[in-house]
Amino acid sequence: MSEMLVLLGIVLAAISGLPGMLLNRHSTTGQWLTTALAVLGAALGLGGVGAFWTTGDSQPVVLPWSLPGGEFNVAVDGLSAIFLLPIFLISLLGNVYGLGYWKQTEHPQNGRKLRLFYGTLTAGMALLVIARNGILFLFGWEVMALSGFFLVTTEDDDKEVRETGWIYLVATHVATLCLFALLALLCAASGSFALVPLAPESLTPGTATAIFVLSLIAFGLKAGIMPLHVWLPSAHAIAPSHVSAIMSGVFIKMGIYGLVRITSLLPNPPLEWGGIVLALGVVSGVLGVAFAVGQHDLKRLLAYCSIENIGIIVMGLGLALIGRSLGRSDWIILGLSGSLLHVWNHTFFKALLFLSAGSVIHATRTREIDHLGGLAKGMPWTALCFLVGAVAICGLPPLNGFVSEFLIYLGLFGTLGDKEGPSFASAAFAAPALALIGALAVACFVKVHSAVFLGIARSEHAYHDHESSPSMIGPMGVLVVCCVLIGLAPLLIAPILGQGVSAWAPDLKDAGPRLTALAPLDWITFMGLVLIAALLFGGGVLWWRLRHSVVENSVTWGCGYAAPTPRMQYTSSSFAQMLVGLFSWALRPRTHKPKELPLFPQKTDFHSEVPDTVLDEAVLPAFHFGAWLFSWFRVLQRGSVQTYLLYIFIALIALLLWR
Amino acid sequence: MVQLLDPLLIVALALNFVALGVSRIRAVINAVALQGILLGIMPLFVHPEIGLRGILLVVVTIGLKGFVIPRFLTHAMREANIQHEVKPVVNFMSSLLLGAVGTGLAVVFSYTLPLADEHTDSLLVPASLSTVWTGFLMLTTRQKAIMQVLGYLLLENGIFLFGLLLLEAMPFLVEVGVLLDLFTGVFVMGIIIYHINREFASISTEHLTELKE
Amino acid sequence: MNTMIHNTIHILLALMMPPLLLGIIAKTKALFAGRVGPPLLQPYYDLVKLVQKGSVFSSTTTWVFRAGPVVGLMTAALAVLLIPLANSSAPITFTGDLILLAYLLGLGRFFTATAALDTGSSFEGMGAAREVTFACLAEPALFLGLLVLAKLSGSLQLSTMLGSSLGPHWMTAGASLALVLLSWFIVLLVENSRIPFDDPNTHLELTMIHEVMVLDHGGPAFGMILYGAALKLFVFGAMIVRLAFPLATGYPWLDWPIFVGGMLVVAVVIGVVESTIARLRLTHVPVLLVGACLLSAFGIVLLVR
Amino acid sequence: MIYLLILFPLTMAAVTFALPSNRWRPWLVPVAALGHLGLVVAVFFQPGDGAAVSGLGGWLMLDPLGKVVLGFLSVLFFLCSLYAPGYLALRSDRPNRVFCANLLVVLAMMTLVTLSHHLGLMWVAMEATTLASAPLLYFNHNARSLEATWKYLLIGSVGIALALFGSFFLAYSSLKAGLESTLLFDQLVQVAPKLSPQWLHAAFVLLFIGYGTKMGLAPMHTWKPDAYGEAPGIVGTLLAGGVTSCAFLAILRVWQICRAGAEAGFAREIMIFMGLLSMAVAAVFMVRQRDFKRMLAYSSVEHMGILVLGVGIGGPAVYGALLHLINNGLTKGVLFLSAGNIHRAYGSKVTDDVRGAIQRVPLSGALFLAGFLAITGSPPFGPFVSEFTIVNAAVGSGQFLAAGLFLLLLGIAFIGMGATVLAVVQGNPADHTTDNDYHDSIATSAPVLLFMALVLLLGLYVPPPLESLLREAAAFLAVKR
Repeated sequence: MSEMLVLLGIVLAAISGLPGMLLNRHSTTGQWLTTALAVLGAALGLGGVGAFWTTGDSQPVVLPWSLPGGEFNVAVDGLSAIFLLPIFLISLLGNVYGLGYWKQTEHPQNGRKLRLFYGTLTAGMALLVIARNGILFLFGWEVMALSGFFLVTTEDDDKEVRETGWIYLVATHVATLCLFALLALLCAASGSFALVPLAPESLTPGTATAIFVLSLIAFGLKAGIMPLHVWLPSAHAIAPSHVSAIMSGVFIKMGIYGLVRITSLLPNPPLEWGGIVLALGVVSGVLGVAFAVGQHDLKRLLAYCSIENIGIIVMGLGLALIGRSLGRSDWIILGLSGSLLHVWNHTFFKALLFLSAGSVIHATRTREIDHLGGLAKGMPWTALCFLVGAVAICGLPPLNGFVSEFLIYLGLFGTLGDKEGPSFASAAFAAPALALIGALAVACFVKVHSAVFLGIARSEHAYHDHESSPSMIGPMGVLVVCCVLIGLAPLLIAPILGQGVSAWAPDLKDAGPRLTALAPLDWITFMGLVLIAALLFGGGVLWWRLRHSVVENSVTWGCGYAAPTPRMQYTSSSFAQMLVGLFSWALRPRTHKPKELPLFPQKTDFHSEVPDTVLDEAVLPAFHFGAWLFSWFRVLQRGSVQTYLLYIFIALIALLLWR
Repeated sequence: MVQLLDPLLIVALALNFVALGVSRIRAVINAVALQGILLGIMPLFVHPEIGLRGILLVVVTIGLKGFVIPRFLTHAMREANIQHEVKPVVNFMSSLLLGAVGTGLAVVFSYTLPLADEHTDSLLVPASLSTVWTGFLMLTTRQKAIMQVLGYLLLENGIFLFGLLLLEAMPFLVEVGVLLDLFTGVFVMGIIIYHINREFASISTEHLTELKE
Repeated sequence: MNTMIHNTIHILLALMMPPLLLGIIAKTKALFAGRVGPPLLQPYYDLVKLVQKGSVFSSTTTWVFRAGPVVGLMTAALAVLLIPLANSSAPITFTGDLILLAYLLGLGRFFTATAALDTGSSFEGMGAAREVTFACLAEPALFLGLLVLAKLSGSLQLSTMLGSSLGPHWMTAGASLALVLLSWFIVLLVENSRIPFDDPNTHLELTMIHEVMVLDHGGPAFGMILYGAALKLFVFGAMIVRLAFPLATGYPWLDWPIFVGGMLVVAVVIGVVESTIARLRLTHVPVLLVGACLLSAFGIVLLVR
Repeated sequence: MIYLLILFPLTMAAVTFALPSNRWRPWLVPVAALGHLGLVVAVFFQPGDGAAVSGLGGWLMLDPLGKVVLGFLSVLFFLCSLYAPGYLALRSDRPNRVFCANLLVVLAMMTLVTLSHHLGLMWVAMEATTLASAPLLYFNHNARSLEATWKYLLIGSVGIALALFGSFFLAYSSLKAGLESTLLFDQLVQVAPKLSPQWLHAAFVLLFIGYGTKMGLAPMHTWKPDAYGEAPGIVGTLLAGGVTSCAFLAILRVWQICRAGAEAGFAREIMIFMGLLSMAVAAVFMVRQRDFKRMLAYSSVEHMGILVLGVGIGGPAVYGALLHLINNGLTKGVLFLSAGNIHRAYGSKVTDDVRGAIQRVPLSGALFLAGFLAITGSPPFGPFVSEFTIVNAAVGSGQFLAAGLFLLLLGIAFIGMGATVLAVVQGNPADHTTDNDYHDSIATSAPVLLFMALVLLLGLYVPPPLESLLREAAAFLAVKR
């Protein structure tokens, strides 16, 4: 039942772009047909997921497939379901949003292409999530990856877009090649490409480690775990916003899914694995948000913030792995539930933020934070949505981000160990790191929200602001509702998370504690409501006081300065300056300013940027060096036929002397 | 009659050195032609009891290797009106030396080869190897296209010499096929040389280094 | 029944006492300076006056500017309900309430800073920037300290972690607790923007943190901000007290006075510190905070080594 | 019947040559190709086994291996021939008499290679393909194509001469073993265990180098970039897909003899080494390659390497290699033909001038990009299946080093190729390149689309008949007789 619905949804999504391709580039019917198909498909898919959760039954669809080792085998289980929801939901919202954001009439060049690959991206992701056969998984993976490439390079007439797309393509292909090796090893161990848990005896430690490392590289590249994130920031920045939304919200989660799925197949993981994963999570989390603080490109900032949240998710997974190595079911449940829930939460608020950013960019035509300001008056709804997203992504109550981080905190504190059972206290140091991440996130989003929406417009870009069309606000509203709902009623999704966890660690299916027993989700609901009530009360009081007292308007108090101008406002860069300084050892900020200032003040300029350290100082140099090295081999092919004949002769002698 | 074979082979070897040592293309062509004729008659000495097909084969070989191909090459040479290989990659003295060394090695090497008993004391294998070596030398050290074609011919001759060891393995049809391919090959090369000459007003392969990395 | 009474006392104390702390601090400083100083109850008078005043709003601001004070006050008020005061559990206590505590204060900070930036004034921008930046370093210190307590008590409820069970541990793990105490006191100073991090009553905007954020607020809103700040001070003070004297006399009615006394001592200490230590250069602040983190980190290392 | 397979194209070639009209002549090529395809199908489904399709007293025989290659060649040639009229219509300025005739001669000779079970005969046919394809290379009659043809001819002939030498050694090895010397494939395989090892050893090296030159394995590949770079796209397809496959078939035959004989281990080592070497050389030269047709040539070198590597790895990889023979050939069809169209549209084949192909010639541009993704082994295209089969076999048989290097080199090749392809396809065409009357037409695009469709089909599923055919062939190779 649920499989059928999901498959149907996949097919519809995959073909949703075709009608548009057949119509001419100026007709708007294409975009309506596409959206209709995509929405229908997504609805079916969501229906399938819902059917799975309500009935809990799944009949795998198994068909023979004449590829060597291939078998068409799809099934929905707890994990798949958790990842399917974001896929279809964001695809649905993104398509609707696209109606207003990327009108065919405004983008005749690439509108059809974008919609086509938006559909295939959805289909690929959904397929890979329900695939139970390695080859099928690989198919879904690559369809997703290539669609992603074409979506990133939607506006390929721009040089920056081309370069970004290229970096992305290389990264994703490296990941694919690692997957080749990974699946081959799995097949060598288990004897088939079926994605089923391996028997402990079928696997030598060496093979197990190899599989683990390969999956870290392959899926880490996709998920954007620091330091494998090099493709991510620019790709999210230059793609159309609803593409960024699905890429950052769903696409990179496929890396997480892969990691979760593969780790679920490997029997009794060593303790180091969990430690490594946890450490990677901490690094991505802290450095990701630190880089985010330093950015002044709205979407680039959000992209780095995705790296941070991936870090949090990975921390949860690491905790769960540690729990499995030490047989601590409570750590498994808290860690994995937190991780999976954060997958959802990040999907919701990050998509929300990207969509709001898109609506800003659509209105002002710039991504430069320091050119914006004061938009809250022109586009109040966008501002509100962004604010909700910002509060949620900082993990602040009473919104959803808090819940998942809360679970992970509980697990991390748990690693201190109680009276009975083993402990792994060094993991507990991740808790302060998580606190640091939270505080940095607050700094980051205070900065971006205020700089974009509050204060006064800093440039003419921000003057022609206007609220976006309902087709763009609507999807944001839906996401706002999701954020609030999960934040206030986490109990609702506890069973869903439970299914996910038991799919990862089957022995916890019936035995072991429940999430509700380990974490006071009811208290979270209660406190959330209390908080809201308190805020309303306080607001009411203030409002009442202001009603009954003289209130006048005036200019901002400039501390006596006579002629303040918008350009004298604190810019986002200056806001972040101290923090960037604290992290300069990793961020390596670049500042451009005149050498020495003249005696008398005159017009000068200063600007600072935080480029990606790993990309600019490790990856690109390495590639250029390689190319330089290879260029030396060209002397072998100078065009003289005599030399060529000599090669043949040499090869002949060499092979004759081989043995 | 088999004892008459070795003198013929020695002559053939000598012709290799002529081909290596002289710069006049005409002379090289003649040397190769003569070698071709020698090769053509050799089957009679290897297998005295040779049948009609053998005779026919001999005639075809001599005709092609000894007369048709050389004529053709001479014609091409006239077309291109050049007489000499002016500056080879390796000068004539050194190429002679290389040829000598190669021949010596070939002889030594062929003694180490596990030959069938009836061939152990024959010069056939060393001659074949050294001729192949000579062909390679010409191919890799000569600038003029025609000289390279001649080198190719020498290479084929060397292989042909080895083929004499196992005439019965090579049916008539295949032999003829081989010869036919050889002829067509040279013919096409000749045409190309003609075009090269027309294109560059010279047949030196220095001009043919446009395509490279 | 009993808990009912205790909770009532808790709430009353938490709502009434905070401004007094400010008064005591001011008085202590005045004494050190050889002045008479304002009356102890001055902060109450100020609040009352502010609530009656009218207000002026900058035309650049939006509703966020008005929301700032409300959120700041309410989050602090809720935080107070999570802290055990006397030797009895807090009105609200559940596993992981410590995390809620930290994040409530975070929420408050988010909106106070945002409200400051809403004015578009560069001075308030500076203040907000400093506030959030220093918080980034204070949070880890707080959590490292919590790790120590969680390890000792084996529980994740503030009421237990800071409860009477803490007493014996001063014998066993005194060193760790002392380190945490020191580090938390530093956190208290920075979170409530006292000297050596900030000078509440300087008048050079360029050097201020908290005060400069609220430059544009006035009237009832400003009253809320002051009150919220006092509550926040109370929260941290209470944690310090519970950590320093986790006494369990067995007579609940004796514990309350002890606690109040402890709070007064803390206030005096703050006053002493403020009057004896010079204000740090802004660029040196992070060093001290990192130091605080290291103290607590050392504390936990001592425990789990 | 079996003679017809060879004689029909030859006669058609004669007819084509005789036909005076430069305009209508090209249409004979598809006709002949269709006929050939029909004959092949007829032969395949002819009742009875091998005996039914053999001739010249066992010199000609259609074994399962030959079936795979022959069937593939026939399809490939047919699709190419569909492209010919459209292409030659664009080149109506040039006489195409020799061109069309030689296309068919090449077809006949390739067919002969797949059929011949006599190594000497196979050699003759192989050399004939070289000679017959030389005029095809020279179609453009300019200095560059002249140079390319010269190198192709000379290097090819020398290499193939070595193959002849090797065949003689093979015969001699049987003579040395005291057997009556022969070059008949089946006899050799039977007596292989008795053959004198040293001679067999030398024979294998010579034959491998010789046919390897024809196949374009490094370091004997040097003619390839020049030849493929200067030849018309259709000829490139025919060489990269067809002639190289014939050479590979020859190597397979020799390998089979060695495998039956004492030299199996040695042969495998050589094949793995040379395969990886070819891939490495190709990868190195593809990086920063500005000329996209030369890049395709190097890609061909790379995939020849993959073929021999697969055979060297053995086991299921042999099946993978045979499948890859087909996938590679078809994908090369897509790439060479679309590259030809792009070349025609821009009048240049270096990335400095060629940009934004997907806007200038949308269909060819898109197909070129898709072909690139396919050839680099991305699912869901054919080459992925075969390449992955090879990796899997290597890992399965514990040859981790080979597998690792294979993947690494695939990665480098992808990077090298991708940079060039994207430079060609993406962006905006420079203004001066757009004033040219070429536009994608049915005639020049439909065949490419057909190629692409096949590649995609083979990626999504291997049709059962083909599956069984490949299995037979692999079994035929695996069995020791």
